Amino acid sequence: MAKHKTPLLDQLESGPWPSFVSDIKQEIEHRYANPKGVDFQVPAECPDDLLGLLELSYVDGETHWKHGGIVGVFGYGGGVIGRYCDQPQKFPGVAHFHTVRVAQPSGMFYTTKFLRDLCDLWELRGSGLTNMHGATGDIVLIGTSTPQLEEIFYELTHKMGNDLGGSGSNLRTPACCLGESRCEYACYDSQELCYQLTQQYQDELHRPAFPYKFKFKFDGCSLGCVAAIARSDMSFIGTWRDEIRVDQKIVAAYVGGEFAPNAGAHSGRDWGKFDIQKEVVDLCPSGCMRYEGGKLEINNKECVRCMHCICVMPRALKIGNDRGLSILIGAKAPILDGPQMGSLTIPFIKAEAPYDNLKEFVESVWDWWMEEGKNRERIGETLKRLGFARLLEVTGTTADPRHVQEPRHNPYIFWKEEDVKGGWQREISDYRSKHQR
Amino acid sequence: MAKHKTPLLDQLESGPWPSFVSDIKQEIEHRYANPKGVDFQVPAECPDDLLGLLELSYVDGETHWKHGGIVGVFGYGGGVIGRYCDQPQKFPGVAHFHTVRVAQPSGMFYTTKFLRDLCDLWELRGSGLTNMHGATGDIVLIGTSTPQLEEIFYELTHKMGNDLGGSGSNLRTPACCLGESRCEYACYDSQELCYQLTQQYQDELHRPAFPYKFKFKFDGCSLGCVAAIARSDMSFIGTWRDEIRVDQKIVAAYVGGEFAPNAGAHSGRDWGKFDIQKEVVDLCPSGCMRYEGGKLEINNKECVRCMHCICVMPRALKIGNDRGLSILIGAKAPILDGPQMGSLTIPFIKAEAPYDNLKEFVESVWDWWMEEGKNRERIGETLKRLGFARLLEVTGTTADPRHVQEPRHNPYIFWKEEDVKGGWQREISDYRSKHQR
Amino acid sequence: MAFISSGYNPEKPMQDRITDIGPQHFSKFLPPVIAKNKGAWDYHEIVEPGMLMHVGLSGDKVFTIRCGGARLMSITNIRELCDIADKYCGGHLRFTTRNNIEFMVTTLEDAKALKADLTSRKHTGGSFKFPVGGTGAGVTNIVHTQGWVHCHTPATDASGTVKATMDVVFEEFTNMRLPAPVRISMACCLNMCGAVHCSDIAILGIHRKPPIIDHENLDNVCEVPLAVAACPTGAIRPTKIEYQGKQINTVAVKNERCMFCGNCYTMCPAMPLSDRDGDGIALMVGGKISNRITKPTFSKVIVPFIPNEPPRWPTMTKVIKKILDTYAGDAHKYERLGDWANRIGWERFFEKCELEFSHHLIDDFRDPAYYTWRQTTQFKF
Amino acid sequence: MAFISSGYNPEKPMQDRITDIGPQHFSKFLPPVIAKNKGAWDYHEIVEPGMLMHVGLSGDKVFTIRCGGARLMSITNIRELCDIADKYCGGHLRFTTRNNIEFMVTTLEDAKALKADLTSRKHTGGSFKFPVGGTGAGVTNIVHTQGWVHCHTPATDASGTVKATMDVVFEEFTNMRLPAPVRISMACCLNMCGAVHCSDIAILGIHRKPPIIDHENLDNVCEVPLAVAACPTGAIRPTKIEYQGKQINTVAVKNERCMFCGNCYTMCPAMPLSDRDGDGIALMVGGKISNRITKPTFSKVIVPFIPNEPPRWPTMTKVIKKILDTYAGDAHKYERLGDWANRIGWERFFEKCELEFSHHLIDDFRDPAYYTWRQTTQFKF
Ligand code: SRM
Ligand code: SRM
Ligand code: SRM
Ligand code: SRM
Ligand code: SF4
Ligand code: SF4
Ligand code: SF4
Ligand code: SF4
Ligand code: SF4
Ligand code: SF4
Ligand code: SF4
Ligand code: SF4
Repeated sequence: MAKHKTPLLDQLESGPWPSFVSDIKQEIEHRYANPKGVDFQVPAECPDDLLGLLELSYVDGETHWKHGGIVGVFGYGGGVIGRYCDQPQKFPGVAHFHTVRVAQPSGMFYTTKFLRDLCDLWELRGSGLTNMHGATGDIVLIGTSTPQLEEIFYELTHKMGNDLGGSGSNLRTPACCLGESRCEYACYDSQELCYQLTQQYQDELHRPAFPYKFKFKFDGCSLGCVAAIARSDMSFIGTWRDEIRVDQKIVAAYVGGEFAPNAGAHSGRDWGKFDIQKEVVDLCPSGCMRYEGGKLEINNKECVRCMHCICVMPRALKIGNDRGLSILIGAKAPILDGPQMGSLTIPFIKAEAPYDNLKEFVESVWDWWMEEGKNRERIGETLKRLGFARLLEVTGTTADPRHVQEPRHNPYIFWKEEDVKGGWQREISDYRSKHQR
Repeated sequence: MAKHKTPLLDQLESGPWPSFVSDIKQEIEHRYANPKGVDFQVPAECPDDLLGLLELSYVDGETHWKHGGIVGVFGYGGGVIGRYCDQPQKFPGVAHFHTVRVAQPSGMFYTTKFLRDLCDLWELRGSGLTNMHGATGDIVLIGTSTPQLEEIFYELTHKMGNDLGGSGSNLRTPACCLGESRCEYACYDSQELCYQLTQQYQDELHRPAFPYKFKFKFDGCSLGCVAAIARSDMSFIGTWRDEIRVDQKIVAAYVGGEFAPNAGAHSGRDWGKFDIQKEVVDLCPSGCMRYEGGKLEINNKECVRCMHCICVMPRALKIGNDRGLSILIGAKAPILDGPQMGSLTIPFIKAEAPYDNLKEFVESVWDWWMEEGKNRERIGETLKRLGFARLLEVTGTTADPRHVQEPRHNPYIFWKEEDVKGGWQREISDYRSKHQR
Repeated sequence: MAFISSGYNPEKPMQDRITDIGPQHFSKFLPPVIAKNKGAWDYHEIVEPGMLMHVGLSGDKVFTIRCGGARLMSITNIRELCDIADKYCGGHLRFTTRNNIEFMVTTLEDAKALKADLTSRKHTGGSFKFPVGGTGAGVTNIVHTQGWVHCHTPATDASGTVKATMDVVFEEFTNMRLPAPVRISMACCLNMCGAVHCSDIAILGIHRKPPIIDHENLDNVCEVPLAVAACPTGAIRPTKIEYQGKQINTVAVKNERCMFCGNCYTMCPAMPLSDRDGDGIALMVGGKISNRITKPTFSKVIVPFIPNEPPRWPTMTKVIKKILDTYAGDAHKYERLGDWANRIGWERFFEKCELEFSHHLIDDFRDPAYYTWRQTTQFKF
Repeated sequence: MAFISSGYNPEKPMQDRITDIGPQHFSKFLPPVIAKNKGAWDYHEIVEPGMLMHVGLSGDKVFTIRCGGARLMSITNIRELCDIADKYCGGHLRFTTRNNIEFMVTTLEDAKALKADLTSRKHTGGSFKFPVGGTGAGVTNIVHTQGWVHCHTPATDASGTVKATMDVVFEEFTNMRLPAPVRISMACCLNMCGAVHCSDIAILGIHRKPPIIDHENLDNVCEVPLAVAACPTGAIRPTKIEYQGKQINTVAVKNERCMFCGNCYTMCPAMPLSDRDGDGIALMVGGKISNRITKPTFSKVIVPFIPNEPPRWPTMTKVIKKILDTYAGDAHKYERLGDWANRIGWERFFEKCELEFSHHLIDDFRDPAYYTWRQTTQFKF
């Protein structure tokens, strides 16, 4: 039986959506029942006290967690977020309540074996509560004590063959969409690239050497199912540079009503008969399509690969064959300079193992940022401060109209001395010889 | 005969466009011929030396004018731009070469009497060269000497009943489109309002009391023929708030090809038969039009009064009857903070004599800017620095979604203490009573 | 409880140490049909809400049942998921990027049975354990953060606001009747751990009181220059005060300059911001991430503040519901929420959603603010 | 030459002084048909290039002949205009906001005669004195500034670049065959005295060398703190140097920080920038002012530098012609130049106009720069 009365939280047990309160309560019960007789390494009442503390926050309208403490495992600068509660007497079970970030497999497919092992580990050495998954992508194990950290790490690496994820001024745990594994839109193997770069940059991930955090995210296509463009300092987003493959017969079948448009994504409402002109051609952002005489024509040269037409008729329209990805730099949340999305830096690059071209690019970017970035300055902020052209320069990228949505509005160009005939050294006496005071 | 050889400038005499070189040459000849025997108060060779000096600039690729000097007429802080040449020995005729800004009549209609008087004045007391008109709107008389300034001012005011225009940290000479005088699109009398505010603020115009320059411009409608939105600190732009008046019969006549679309503005090329759907309905930015069954329907509630449909069919479509204007604040050229256009501050206000409502608004804006504006800070920059909401506050304007193109992207709201329940005074001891360290 | 060693020897931390191995390679976890058809999928179809069918070029089919879950999840819950996966899916399952759970089977019958099984499971409190849905043009799971469950800076709770919201919009999770997908995100402070800044609807915890300064401890727990440098508006300056007869180094905050970002607290524990009355919720809308039709865009703040009303935040959920319903009734097919608002104009958005506009919604943060003001006479009355 | 007094007495400046009278009221200058129909016009028509007809609700008609002119205009030229106005227009004429001259008559016959008369008048050098045109979907007069004719900060000449350009695009002045009006503007330095920042095509004089410092005189002719404060990039700092054995106060410029705005020179004459090789032209395109269809927008820099090539700037005019012709051939009816470029994408704009893109065209001035970069994967190869 739970120690604490939680009348406010109890109100979150009703309603259709899975109740985290009910779930924690079942963990509390399970923990007190302890059918397998586990010798819990953190207090059995840990989830119980968490609920109690949370109830107190619901009463007070304020958090009861203290400002983080620096804890971790030997040799790593991240992977653990230290946490202590500010009412340890009342809630001893959560006096220490650190989280452990466990590196997730690319695409977040699991075997039940792996998950059960993790549950066993976390039952023994933690609160039994998790986040599946954290916002960056890690498996987040919430609630353990300092002495357990090395033990957890040891078991994780030795028994499960898995590492911790990132935190601090590191490379953060990279994440990807499921891509080729179950998606016909994938333009490259987002999982494999995610994995390979994660392995390549283990040192950057575990040992803080950056001005601030740095995130990689990998979207297989421009639909952005892992939201790379919004929340990764470097976003890898799949695309192609040849032609959308069109099967006119199947287009006709869509027009004829044989297949539901957009794979049935809108089937919950009667939107009327499918109208290819209105629903596809007219919505194409580049206006590069025509439907005439029962034939869909795409002027691929003008297509901006937004994927809309493909989404509407996935059986008929397919991504191109000459595939690769775009790289965008600088996405981040608003703190401090305001929000940023990634800015297109490499419009197109091939993405094939062993990905040397990509690694070279990554490293040229980091070299620059580590050299010039200020403390706690995300690369997007460095970019704003030093100018986008600087990034192109240090990465050996040729400036291209694709780098801008539109050219600059102001004529404030920082010319360099070598650009200017005759250089900058001038004598006032020469000037005065032509221009009296 | 001209004193100076001008081989470079001479090349600008050919070609179809009126040659300023040829024109100056005719003035040089006229001046040397001096048929009326005018006792020139500035050297007869003034235009001749100007051409010579300009040729020197064409050779050198550099200006030969010195940094301005402070000259003017007694009691005024503006209206004259001092100018001296940096080769006075070679070009004595332009050793002094100040410009005089003369306030133009609203809409720049003239009688030949007025212009001839001005020419006579400027023949006697100046170079005989002008700009019709300066970029702000003034009649600009270019080239006279310091002793002539008071004389010119005296004759201008006494004989011609006209004043100087603005320069310096003043209200600058207001300007307007011709508006109601010859335009069916005018939503208010831009000339009259321009005149009335000019008269009302003579003191602000002539005696610098502002942080920096301040410009008024008056467009009779959103087509912007005096470019108010781009280059006036306060732009008055006509609009209406009821309905576009439609004469369906004439619409039909346009569709039938009886009248040229857009009043014939595109008649130089064969654009094919007029297509009301494509040329009007589909281009309406608010998508609020329909053409069906030979009838043009406008959902006026959704119309953003861009004027496109009216421009295309001026005989059939007319501006609404409930007219007034929008006020936008802050337009300026890029120096220093980058370019700005006016930001919509008063979506709609009536503009009827004696315009007290408008004057009240103007003064509330000035009071604020004079209080808070830094030296050499345009009001658009003050706005950026202190926030748009501040302007609304000081002018007693209620915040409205029309003030923004879209709401803020960042949650960095400057709450005020009175907004927040319980105020801001808090004791750390109270906090600690709930939150241990 | 007795300390059980994993084998780790604190005396010799480097002994047998395994580091830098990263995650397991994903290929170890793929269901066979997925592994086989990887990179060779032909098309997909949403058979019914929460049920996807992907067809390989090989002709193989995989049916995916997607179900929602609270991201804050117990191991008991995970073990139940494993039981289900063992029963139906040969011991495989996955999680989506929005914290849904996906089970994959190879026949429609299995898919239907699985769906029935999942929807039959309920918590004792009455909520579904594994509601099926979250596909297509509907609302899917809310991406969220820690809130009062784990973080030190939240201005509201995450799990609670999410539960309250999902309950209210639940019908849209199990139906696909919206004009386009609507992605709701939640972050409990301005750090915005999530894609709240690019979401159709975003719930954001905000503070509204400047930090309280714990003068007594400040100099011991943080470096004054770092605290000063933390403030993006320059509201903090170093100062000395007399405290219990002693001169101590501390900081002073110019309250009028504070915009409650909490960055000072991140850098200095002696400057807490949270406050029952000061804290609450801001709502943002109109962001998106996909490049489909329109470009990715930021979310915009449309309600500057709603007080915290635990446990169910009724004012907040009412506004969200109103926005969602208005959008559903008014937008074009395929039109994301922000694209709808842009098309009708934000003046109409506020009107139709019956929201009050206030000066708080006008950007005043740095130079880019200008670009959100209106530099045209195009507007609607 | 003998001094002729106007009547002004320098000993008693206030005697009989008339001040603050402003301009004359415009009603004194209106032609009768204009005065009569003011505020009651019904519609207009462009009868032929350069000839407008406005019809009043009264049924009255007024025909306007618009002709171009060099804005730098002699009184001889103005007197000729007056002669024409006296002959045809009852002594009335007007100037437009783009420095064209307009003559108004009340019959079509008079209009035709007047047009014929105007186009017959030529300067001795061969150019038209009063070319008729500038209406409708064409190029009208170029709004410009002083240049080497009068100003102290220009990086190029105004009248010359304008004449050279108008000669090259003259056909578009007298025809109405472009997709929409094209407004060309010119400003001779970054102060941009004109609407260059919002023009379809803009010619802009720019400097590219940092100021030369006239150490010897600086402290006498300007205030060091003002010079320092003038610099938007903080490139200027106060310093002391030894000059001819004396310590003098002056400034030093960090050249790498200079973006050649010239604001220092505006504030301090001892810091001239102009230089034959450093100075030249930047071209901008795609700005507009009217709210018709699309919103007003800024011009964008598309050629960062073209050397000054007086007297006819052939490289510059070639680029302008190429842009104009490409636009004319490619844009939709009613589509302004910038709207065309936005529709086809700037990558296509550069390709079609055969312009080189360089890093100079990527904004790097302050925070708003970010908003001009590309935050989408939508682009064209
Ligand atoms: C656990 C997690 C939220 C969650 O509930 O899922 C999280 C939790 C914290 N984040 Fe975060 N962030 C988490 C993903 C994110 C994301 C999303 C992402 O990575 O895709 C973002 C937005 C994207 C970005 O990076 O900009 C994010 C932006 C921040 C920021 C703002 C950084 C910025 O530059 O704007 C901070 C503040 C800071 O770094 O000082 C922050 C700081 C924090 C801290 C460490 C609090 C602090 O001030 O020190 C939080 C610890 C909470 C706790 O006690 O557990 N967190 N944080 C996420 C990591 C889990 C995981 O590893 O999977
Ligand atoms: C004469 C004129 C150009 C012309 O050839 O027509 C002109 C000429 C000068 N302008 Fe201007 N401006 C003139 C209209 C403009 C306009 C256009 C307008 O008013 O519509 C602008 C852009 C709009 C605006 O105000 O932002 C303009 C923006 C500037 C600026 C930049 C101000 C800014 O805040 O961005 C400066 C620099 C300054 O004030 O120090 C400037 C400064 C100057 C100075 C006084 C040079 C200086 O640095 O002191 C020029 C004197 C030139 C001379 O020797 O004759 N002038 N100036 C225009 C005034 C004539 C008239 O009264 O009708
Ligand atoms: C499973 C998942 C990827 C993963 O690795 O986990 C996924 C899977 C699919 N997405 Fe996604 N998307 C997933 C997150 C996202 C996200 C990320 C997010 O929301 O945080 C986005 C960006 C959202 C945004 O723009 O704000 C996203 C934007 C899309 C879109 C673009 C929708 C639009 O109208 O803009 C499509 C295209 C479509 O729906 O036809 C798409 C299409 C798809 C398809 C149809 C791809 C395919 O062929 O299999 C998949 C099924 C869609 C469905 O559920 O209706 N997916 N998708 C993610 C499921 C999340 C969930 O549990 O609900
Ligand atoms: C005479 C003048 C006003 C004045 O007070 O002097 C004027 C007069 C007219 N304008 Fe204008 N506009 C005049 C400067 C402007 C300007 C200002 C500028 O260019 O600096 C603009 C803004 C330009 C811009 O957007 O960048 C301007 C944008 C328009 C437009 C919108 C065109 C568009 O496609 O965006 C129209 C509508 C139209 O052309 O149908 C218009 C329409 C008109 C009409 C048809 C109004 C009417 O019913 O009489 C007049 C004749 C147009 C023609 O010439 O084809 N007027 N017009 C100006 C003539 C300048 C010249 O000599 O060429
Ligand atoms: S981002 Fe593209 S490739 Fe990846 S899952 Fe989404 S739709 Fe598929
Ligand atoms: S992918 Fe997008 S841009 Fe390309 S043809 Fe399809 S709808 Fe048009
Ligand atoms: S701004 Fe409008 S009212 Fe004024 S002249 Fe132009 S079209 Fe006519
Ligand atoms: S004025 Fe513009 S917005 Fe209004 S109906 Fe006409 S075209 Fe549409
Ligand atoms: S959003 Fe803020 S309060 Fe919530 S988890 Fe992230 S840092 Fe903590
Ligand atoms: S909350 Fe932000 S703005 Fe306020 S004092 Fe702290 S750092 Fe500065
Ligand atoms: S643009 Fe510059 S150089 Fe030209 S007149 Fe204006 S201030 Fe002088
Ligand atoms: S030209 Fe501009 S940027 Fe360069 S030193 Fe002078 S003020 Fe500074």
